[in-house]
Amino acid sequence: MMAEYDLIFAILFQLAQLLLVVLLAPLLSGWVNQCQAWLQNRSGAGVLQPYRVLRKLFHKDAVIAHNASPLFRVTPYIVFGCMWLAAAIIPIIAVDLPFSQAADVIALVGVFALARVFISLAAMDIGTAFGSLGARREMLVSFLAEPALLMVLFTASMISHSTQLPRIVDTLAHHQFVLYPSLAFAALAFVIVLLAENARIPVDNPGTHLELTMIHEAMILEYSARHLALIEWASSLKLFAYISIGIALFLPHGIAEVGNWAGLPLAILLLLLKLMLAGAGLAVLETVMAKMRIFRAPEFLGTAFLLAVLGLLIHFLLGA
Amino acid sequence: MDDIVILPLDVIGWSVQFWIVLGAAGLLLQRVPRLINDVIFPLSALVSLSLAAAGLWALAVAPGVMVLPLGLPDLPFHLRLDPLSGIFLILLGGASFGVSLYSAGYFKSMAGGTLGLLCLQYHLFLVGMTLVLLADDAYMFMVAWEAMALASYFLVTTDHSIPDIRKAGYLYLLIAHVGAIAILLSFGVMQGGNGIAAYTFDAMRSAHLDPFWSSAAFLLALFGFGAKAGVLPMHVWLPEAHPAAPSPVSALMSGVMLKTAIYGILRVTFDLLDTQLWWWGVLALGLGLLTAVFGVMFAAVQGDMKRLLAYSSIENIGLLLVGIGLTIIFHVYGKDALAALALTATLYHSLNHAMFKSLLFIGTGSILHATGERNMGRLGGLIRRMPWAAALMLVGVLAISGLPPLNGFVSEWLLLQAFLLSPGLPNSYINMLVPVAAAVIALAAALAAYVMVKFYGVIFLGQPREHALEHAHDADIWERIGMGWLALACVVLGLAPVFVVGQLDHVSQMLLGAQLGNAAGNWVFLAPVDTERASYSPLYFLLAVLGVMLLASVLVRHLYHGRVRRSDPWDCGFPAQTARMQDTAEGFGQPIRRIFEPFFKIEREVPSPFDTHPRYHGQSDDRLWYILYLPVKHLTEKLSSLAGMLQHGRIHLYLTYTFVTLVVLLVFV
Amino acid sequence: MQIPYTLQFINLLAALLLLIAFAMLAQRRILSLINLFAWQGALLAVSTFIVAYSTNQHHLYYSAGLTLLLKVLLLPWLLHRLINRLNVRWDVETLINIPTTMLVGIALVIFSFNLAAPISQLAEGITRGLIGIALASVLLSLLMMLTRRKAVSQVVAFLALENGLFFAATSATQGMPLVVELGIALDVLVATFIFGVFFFQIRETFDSLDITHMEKLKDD
Amino acid sequence: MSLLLIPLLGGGLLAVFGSRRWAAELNSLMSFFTFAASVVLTVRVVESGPQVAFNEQFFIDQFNVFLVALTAFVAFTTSLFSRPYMRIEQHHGKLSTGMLHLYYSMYQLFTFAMLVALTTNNMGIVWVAMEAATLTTVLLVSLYRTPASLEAAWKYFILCGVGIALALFGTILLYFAAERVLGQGGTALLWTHLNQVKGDLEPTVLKLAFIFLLVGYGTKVGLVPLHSWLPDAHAEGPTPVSAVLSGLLLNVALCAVVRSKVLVDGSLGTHFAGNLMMGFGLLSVLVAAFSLFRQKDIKRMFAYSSIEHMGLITFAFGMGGPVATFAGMLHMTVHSLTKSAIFFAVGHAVQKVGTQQMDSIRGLLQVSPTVGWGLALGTFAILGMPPFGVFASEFLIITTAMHEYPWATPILLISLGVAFAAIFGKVQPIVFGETTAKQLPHSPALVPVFAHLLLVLMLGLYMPPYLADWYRQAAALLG
Repeated sequence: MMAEYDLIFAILFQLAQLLLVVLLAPLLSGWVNQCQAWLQNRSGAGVLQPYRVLRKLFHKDAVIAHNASPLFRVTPYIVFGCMWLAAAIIPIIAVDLPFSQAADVIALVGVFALARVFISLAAMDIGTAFGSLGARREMLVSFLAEPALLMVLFTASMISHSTQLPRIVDTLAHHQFVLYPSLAFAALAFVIVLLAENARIPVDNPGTHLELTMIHEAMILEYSARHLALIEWASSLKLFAYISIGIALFLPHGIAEVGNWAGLPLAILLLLLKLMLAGAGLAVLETVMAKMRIFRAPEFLGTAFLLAVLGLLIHFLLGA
Repeated sequence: MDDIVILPLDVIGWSVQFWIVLGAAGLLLQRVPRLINDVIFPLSALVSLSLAAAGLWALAVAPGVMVLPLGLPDLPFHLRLDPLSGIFLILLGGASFGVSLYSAGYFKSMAGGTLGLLCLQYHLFLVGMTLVLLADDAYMFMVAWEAMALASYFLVTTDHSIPDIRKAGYLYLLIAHVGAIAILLSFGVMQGGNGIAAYTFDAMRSAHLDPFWSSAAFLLALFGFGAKAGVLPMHVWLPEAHPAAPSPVSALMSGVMLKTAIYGILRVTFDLLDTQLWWWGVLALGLGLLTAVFGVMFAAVQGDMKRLLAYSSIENIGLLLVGIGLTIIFHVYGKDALAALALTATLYHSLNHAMFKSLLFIGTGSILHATGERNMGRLGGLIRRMPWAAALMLVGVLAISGLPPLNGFVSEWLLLQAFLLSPGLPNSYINMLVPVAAAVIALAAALAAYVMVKFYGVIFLGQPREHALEHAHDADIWERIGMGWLALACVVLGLAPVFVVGQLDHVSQMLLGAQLGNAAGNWVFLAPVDTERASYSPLYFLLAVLGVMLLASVLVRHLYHGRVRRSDPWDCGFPAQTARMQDTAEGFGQPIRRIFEPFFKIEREVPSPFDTHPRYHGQSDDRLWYILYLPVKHLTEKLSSLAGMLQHGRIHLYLTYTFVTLVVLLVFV
Repeated sequence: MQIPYTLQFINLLAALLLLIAFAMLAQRRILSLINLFAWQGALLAVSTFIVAYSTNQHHLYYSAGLTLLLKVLLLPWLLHRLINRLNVRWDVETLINIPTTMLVGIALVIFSFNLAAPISQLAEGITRGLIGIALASVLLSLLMMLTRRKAVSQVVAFLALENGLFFAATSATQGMPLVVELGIALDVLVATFIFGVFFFQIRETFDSLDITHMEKLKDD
Repeated sequence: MSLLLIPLLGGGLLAVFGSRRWAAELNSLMSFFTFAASVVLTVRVVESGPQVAFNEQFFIDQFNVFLVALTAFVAFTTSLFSRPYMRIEQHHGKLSTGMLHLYYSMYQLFTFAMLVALTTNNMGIVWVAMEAATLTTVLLVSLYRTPASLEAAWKYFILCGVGIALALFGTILLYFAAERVLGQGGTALLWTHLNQVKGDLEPTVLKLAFIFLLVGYGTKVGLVPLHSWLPDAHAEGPTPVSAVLSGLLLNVALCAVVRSKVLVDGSLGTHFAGNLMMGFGLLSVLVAAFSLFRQKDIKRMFAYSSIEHMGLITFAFGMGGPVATFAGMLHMTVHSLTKSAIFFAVGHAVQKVGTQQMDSIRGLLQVSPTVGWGLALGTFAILGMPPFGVFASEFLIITTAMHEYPWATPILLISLGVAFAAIFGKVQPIVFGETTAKQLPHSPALVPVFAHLLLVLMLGLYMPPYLADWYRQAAALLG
C-alpha cells in the first residue's frame, strides 16, 4: 500500500522535475550572461532575456535551405528531447526519480552523444563550408570530452558501487561525510569538460560568429526560427544538466532523501543557491580565461581526460 | 526423446546439404542468371533462417552429437552442437539471411558465368563457416576452416583483373594459412593421449596440460585465430581484402567470418583447455585495447568507404578481445558472475557487430552500384537520391556508434559495467589496469562516433561532390529488404536486451558454470548484477525520448505555427558556395591524423600557393607493415637466395655433393 | 699357415686394379686412359676367372667371359671408334691439378681401408680385404669423374667405377646370382650405347665435348 | 604376370609401329590393359594376402601392390594426356615423327621397368630395373634435342648413373652380409628371405650397405643434396615425362629405400636407417621450400615442390610406426595424383603461351577456364589446402611428428608456410588477370586432370574402408 503511494509520488516528482528543468534552464543561462555582463562592466540584458529570445524565435517563419533533408528538420526536436531527458534524470532536489532506473550514468553520456551526433549530421546536411567545419570540430572536441566525462562519472560510481545517479547522490550526500581525494581530480576534469561541452571559452565562444573560432555556432548557422529556438533551448538545458551533474556529484548535500517530503523546500532553496553560485563561477571563469586556438583544445581536453583517469586510479590506490 | 534432442543438428545438416545443392545449381544455371538472382539467393536466405532457428533451439536443449562416416579412417568427422555453437549459428543465420536477400538484388548486373561460379563459392563459404561452428574434432575443424578461407579467397578475387585485388587476395590467404598452421599446432599441443583419435575435442577436453603447455596452446590459438580476426599485428590483410570483395561478401567476411575466429578463441580457451592463467587475460586485454584504438584511429583517416568499415571492424574485434580478456581474468579469480557479465557483453557485441557491420557493408554496395565510386571524397548528398539506403544505413550508423537505444549501446554498456564491477581482484596490477582499460574503451567508443559521423555525413549529407551523382538510383527492392532486415535486427537487439541476455546465459552456463541472470526480474529492465547497482531499460528510454519529442513538436506547432520558407543556405552570408567547399573525407579525418601523427606513416604532397593546377595528395600508411612484415619478407628472400646457390649448374659440383655426402655419412657411421 | 696361391694371386690382381685406378687418375691422355680401362677390364676378367676356378661356381665363368667380351673388347673398341669419329684426341684437362688429386686419392684409399677393416674381419676365405680395395677403386673413379671436364673421360671414369663394383661383386662376394650379373652387364652395355648417342648429340649441339659448356641450367 | 608382359609387349609393338598415326591410341590402349591387369592383381592380393611367383623372383604384398596400382593408373592417365599433348607439340613442329616413335616405345618400356622394380623380390633385380628406368627416361628427357634438354639429360644420366652405381655397391654389401646367413646363390638377395632372417644379418655391413643404398636410390628420389638433376630433368623434358618422373619414378625409388630400411632397422634393432631418412627428409623439405622462391620456370618450380613432398614422405617413412607409414603412403598417392594433374595443366598452359617463363604466362582463366581452374585447384591441393587429400596426409604426418619428434614440427611447418607463400604467389597471377595465352590446334585433354583432382578431393573427405584397410595392412607390413 505504502509502496504504491511512494511510486505515485515518485512519478509525480519525476514530472515535476521535468517541468522544473525545462522552465528553469533558460533562466540559468540568462543568469550566467548577466553575471558576465556585470563582470565586464556592462549592464546586461537581464536574466529573462533568453525567454524573450525564445518567444521571438518561435514567432518567426522558419527559413530552410532548399536541399535540407528531413534529417535536418527533425534534428532540433531530437536534440531538445535528449537534453530535456538528460536534465530530467539528474537528481537535484530529491533522489527518488523512477526514470533514472531506466537510464544510468552511462546512458546519460549516451544521451549527450546521441544529441551530438544528430546535430553534427544536421550541420553537414546542407553542405556548407561552415557546417562541416563545425561538425568536425564538435566531434573533435567531444571525442576527448566524452570519455573524460565518463571517467568522472565512473569515479563517483566506483565510490558508491552503482552507476545510477540516485544511488550515487544518496551515497555521497547521506552517508557519513568522507573526503574523497579522487573526487577532487574528477571535479577539476569535470569543469574542463563542462566548458568544452557547452561551447564556452576557452574552447569555444558562444558570443561570436567568427569563422575561425566558432564550433557550436557554426553547426547551427542554417537553423532559424523555431528550430533555432529549440536548439538554443536545448543548449541551455544542456548547460543546466551539466551544472546539476556537477552539483549532484560534488556538492550534493541538502538533496532530499527517499520519501523525505519535509526536506523538499530546503532542497529547492539550496538548489537555487547552488545554481546561482555555479553560474556566477562559470561567468568568472569565462571572463578571466582567453579563447585558445582550436588545436590547443585537444591538449586542453586531454588534460581533462588524464585528470579523470588519475582520479579513478587514485580511487583504486587509496580506496577513496 | 533422443530424436527430439538431436533434431536441431539434423535441421542444420539439411540446411547445409541444401546450401551445397543451391551452390551447385547456381553453377549449372549460369546460363539463366535471372533464376540465380530471383530463386536461388532467396531460397538460400530461407535456409539461413532455418539455421538461425536451429541455433536458437539448440540453446535450450542438451548438446547434440553426430559422427559422420567421412574424414580420416581413424578420425571420422565429429559434429557437436552446443549453446556456444548455437549462438554463433544464430549470428551466422541472422546476418546471412539479410545478406542473401540483398545479394538477390545486388548481383543482378553480373554476367552469367561469373555469377554461377560466385554463387557456388558463396554457398561453400557459408557451409564452411557453419561447419567450423559444428566441428568437434581437429581434422574436421581444420578442413572446414581452410575451406572457408579458400572459398572466401576466391570470392575476394572475384574481379581478379585488378592487380590490387590479386595482391589483397594473396595477402589474405597467406596470412590465413599461417594462422591455420598455428591453430593446427595448438591442437597438436592440446591433443589428449596418443594416436590419431586424440584429436577429437572430447579427448582434448579430458586431457590435462601443465601450465606451460596450456599457455603454449593458448598463445598459438590466439595467434592463429587472431590472424583471422585481424588482431594486431596480424591485421594487415583485413583492410585490403574486405574492400576488395563484392559488398555482400565483405559483409559476410566482416560480420560473420571474423566472429568464427572469436568463436575459436572462446572454444579453445574455455572449452578445450581445462585451466586458464590470469596473464592470458591481461594479454588479451592489452592486445584488444591496442587493436581497438588502432582500428578506429585508422578508420578516421580513410578516404575509401569500405576500407573505413574494414578498419572499424578491426576496432570492434579489439573490443571483443577485451571482453574475452576480462572474462578470463574474472574466471581465473573465481568471480564467475562477473566473468559471465563480461562473456555476455562479448557475445552480445559479436551479435551486434554482425548485424550492423553487415548492414553498413551492403549499404556501401548499393552506393557502389548507384555511383560506381568507393572514394568518399567523390560522394555526398546521396540522402536525397537514395532515401531508402540513407534511412536504413542511418540505423546502422547510430547502432555502431554505440548510441542508445540501439544495440551497440547495450553491449558497450554491459562491457563498461563489467569494468565498473571489477575492483577487488587480488592482483593489484590488474586493478590498476582496469580503469585505464575502461578509459581506452570509452575513448575508442567516442572515436567510433567520430568515424561514423564522418562516414554518414560525407557520403549521404551535404551537396553532391560530382555531377555524376545526380543520376544515382536507390537500392532495389531485394536490397531494401535485406538492409531492412538487418536494421530491424539492430533495433530489436537494442530494445530487447533482457531476452537476448537470457539466451546468452546458456553459453555462460556452459563455459563458466555461472549465469548473469537478470536481477530486475522483469523483461523491461536489464539489471546485470543487482538493481541497486545498475539497470537500463531501452524501451522506456525510447518511449521517453519519443514522448518528449512529440510533446515538444506538438506544443510548438500548437502554440505557434508550422510555417516554413525555403531559400538558399545562408552560410554566414558567404557568397558563391560550391560543393567543393565542404569537408572531404580526408579533411574530416585531418584532426585525428594530426593528433595521432606518430602512429601513421604519412606521405603528402601539398601544393604551393603558386601552382597553376594545385593538387593535393596525402596518404597515411600503417607503420607496422614496415616494422614487422617487410623484414620477414627480406629474410625469406635472403634464405632463398642461399638455397639458390646450391643449384649453380656445374655437374662437377653436383657430383661433389654426392661424393661428400657419401664420405660424410661413411665417416659418421 | 700357407696362403693358397689363388688367394695371393687375387690379392695381387686387386693391388694392380688399385694401381690402374691411380694411373687413370693421373692419366692426361685420353687414348691411354681408354687403354688403361681395357687393362682394368682384363684384370677383372682374370680375377673373376680365378674366383670361379677356386670356388668352382660355374656361372662365374660366364660372367668372367662376359667381362672379357664387354670390358676388354667391346667397350674399348667402341670408345676408340667414337674418338676417331669425333676425332677428339686431345689431352684431358682436369679441374684440379694432378698431384692434389693424387693426394686426395691416397687419403681416400686409407679411408676406405679403415672403413672396410671390420667387414674384412668377418670375411673368411680368399676374399679378405678385397672389399676395401673395391671400395677404394669405386671412390677413386668417383673422384676422377668429378675432376675431369671432358664428357668422354667422365664416361670412362664411370665405366671404371662399374669395374670397381664388378670386382666387388665377383671377387669379394664370390659372385652375385647370375640374373643380377646378366642384368648389370646388359645395363652397362645399354648405358654405353646411350653415351655414344649423347656424344654425337652433344657434339652437334655444342660442337665440343667439353661439358663445361653445359652449365646453363641453374637457379638464378 | 600379365601385368609385366603387357607393357613389354607394348614396348615391342610401339617400337615397330611407333611412327603410325594411331600409335598414341595404341599407347593408351596398352597402358589401359596394364592398368586393368594391375587392378586384377590388386584385388587378388587384397583378398588373399601377399603372393610370390616365378620361383620367388617376384613378390607382391600390400605395400607394393598399392604402388603398382598407382603406377599403372597414373601411367594410363598420362598416356591419355600425352596423346593430344604430343600431337600439339608435333603441330608446333617441336617433334618429328621419329621422336614420337621413340617416345611411345620408351614410354612403355619405362612403365615396364618401373613395374619390375616394384614387383620384383630380388634386390639385385630392383637395381637392374631402376637402372633400366633411368636409361629409358634419359632419352625421353632429351627428346627435344635442344641444348638445354641435352644438358639436363646429361646431368640426369651422369648423376643418376653414379647414384645407381653406389646403390649397386650397397646391394653387393647386402648380398655379402646375406650370404653368410642364407648361403651362396639365388635366394640370398630375395627380400622375403632377407626379411625373415634380418635379425641375424651382420649389423656393421648392413649399416654400410644402407648408406650406399640411401645415397644411391636417394639420388633418384631427389633428396637434398643429391637432388641437383631433378629440376633440370623435369623442366626440360616433355611434360608427360615430367609428370611420370614426378609422379611415379620418385615413388619407385623411394619404395626401394623403404624396403632396405625395413631390413636394416630390423637387423640393427635401432632406428638408424629411420633417423637417416628423417634427416634427409627434413633437409629436403627445408631446402626445396626456400628454393621455390627464386624459380622463374613453372615446371622447374613444381619440380622443386616434388622434392619438398618427397622429403616429407621420406620423413614420414623414417618416423615409422603405423600412423606415419600410413600417412607416408597416403601422401605418396595424393602427391602422385596431384602433381601429375598439375603437370598436365601446366603442359597445356605452356603450350598456349609458348614459354615456360612464369612472368609471361598470365590470365589462364580467361582463355581457358578449365585449364585455369585445373591449375589453381591443383596448386591449392599440392599446397596442402583442405579439403584435398594432401592436407589429410600432411595432417597425419605433422600430428605424428608432434607426438614423436616435437623438435621437427617447426621445421616442417615453416617449410610448408614458405612453400605456400612461394608457389601461391607465383601461380595466382598465372591463373588470374588479363591473359596472354592463345587457343590450341587440338583440344586439350583435361579429363585426367579433373579425374586426379576428384580422387584427391575424395581422399581428403572420405576414404573408402577397403582402401583404409589396404593402407593399414601395408603400414603394418613395413612397421
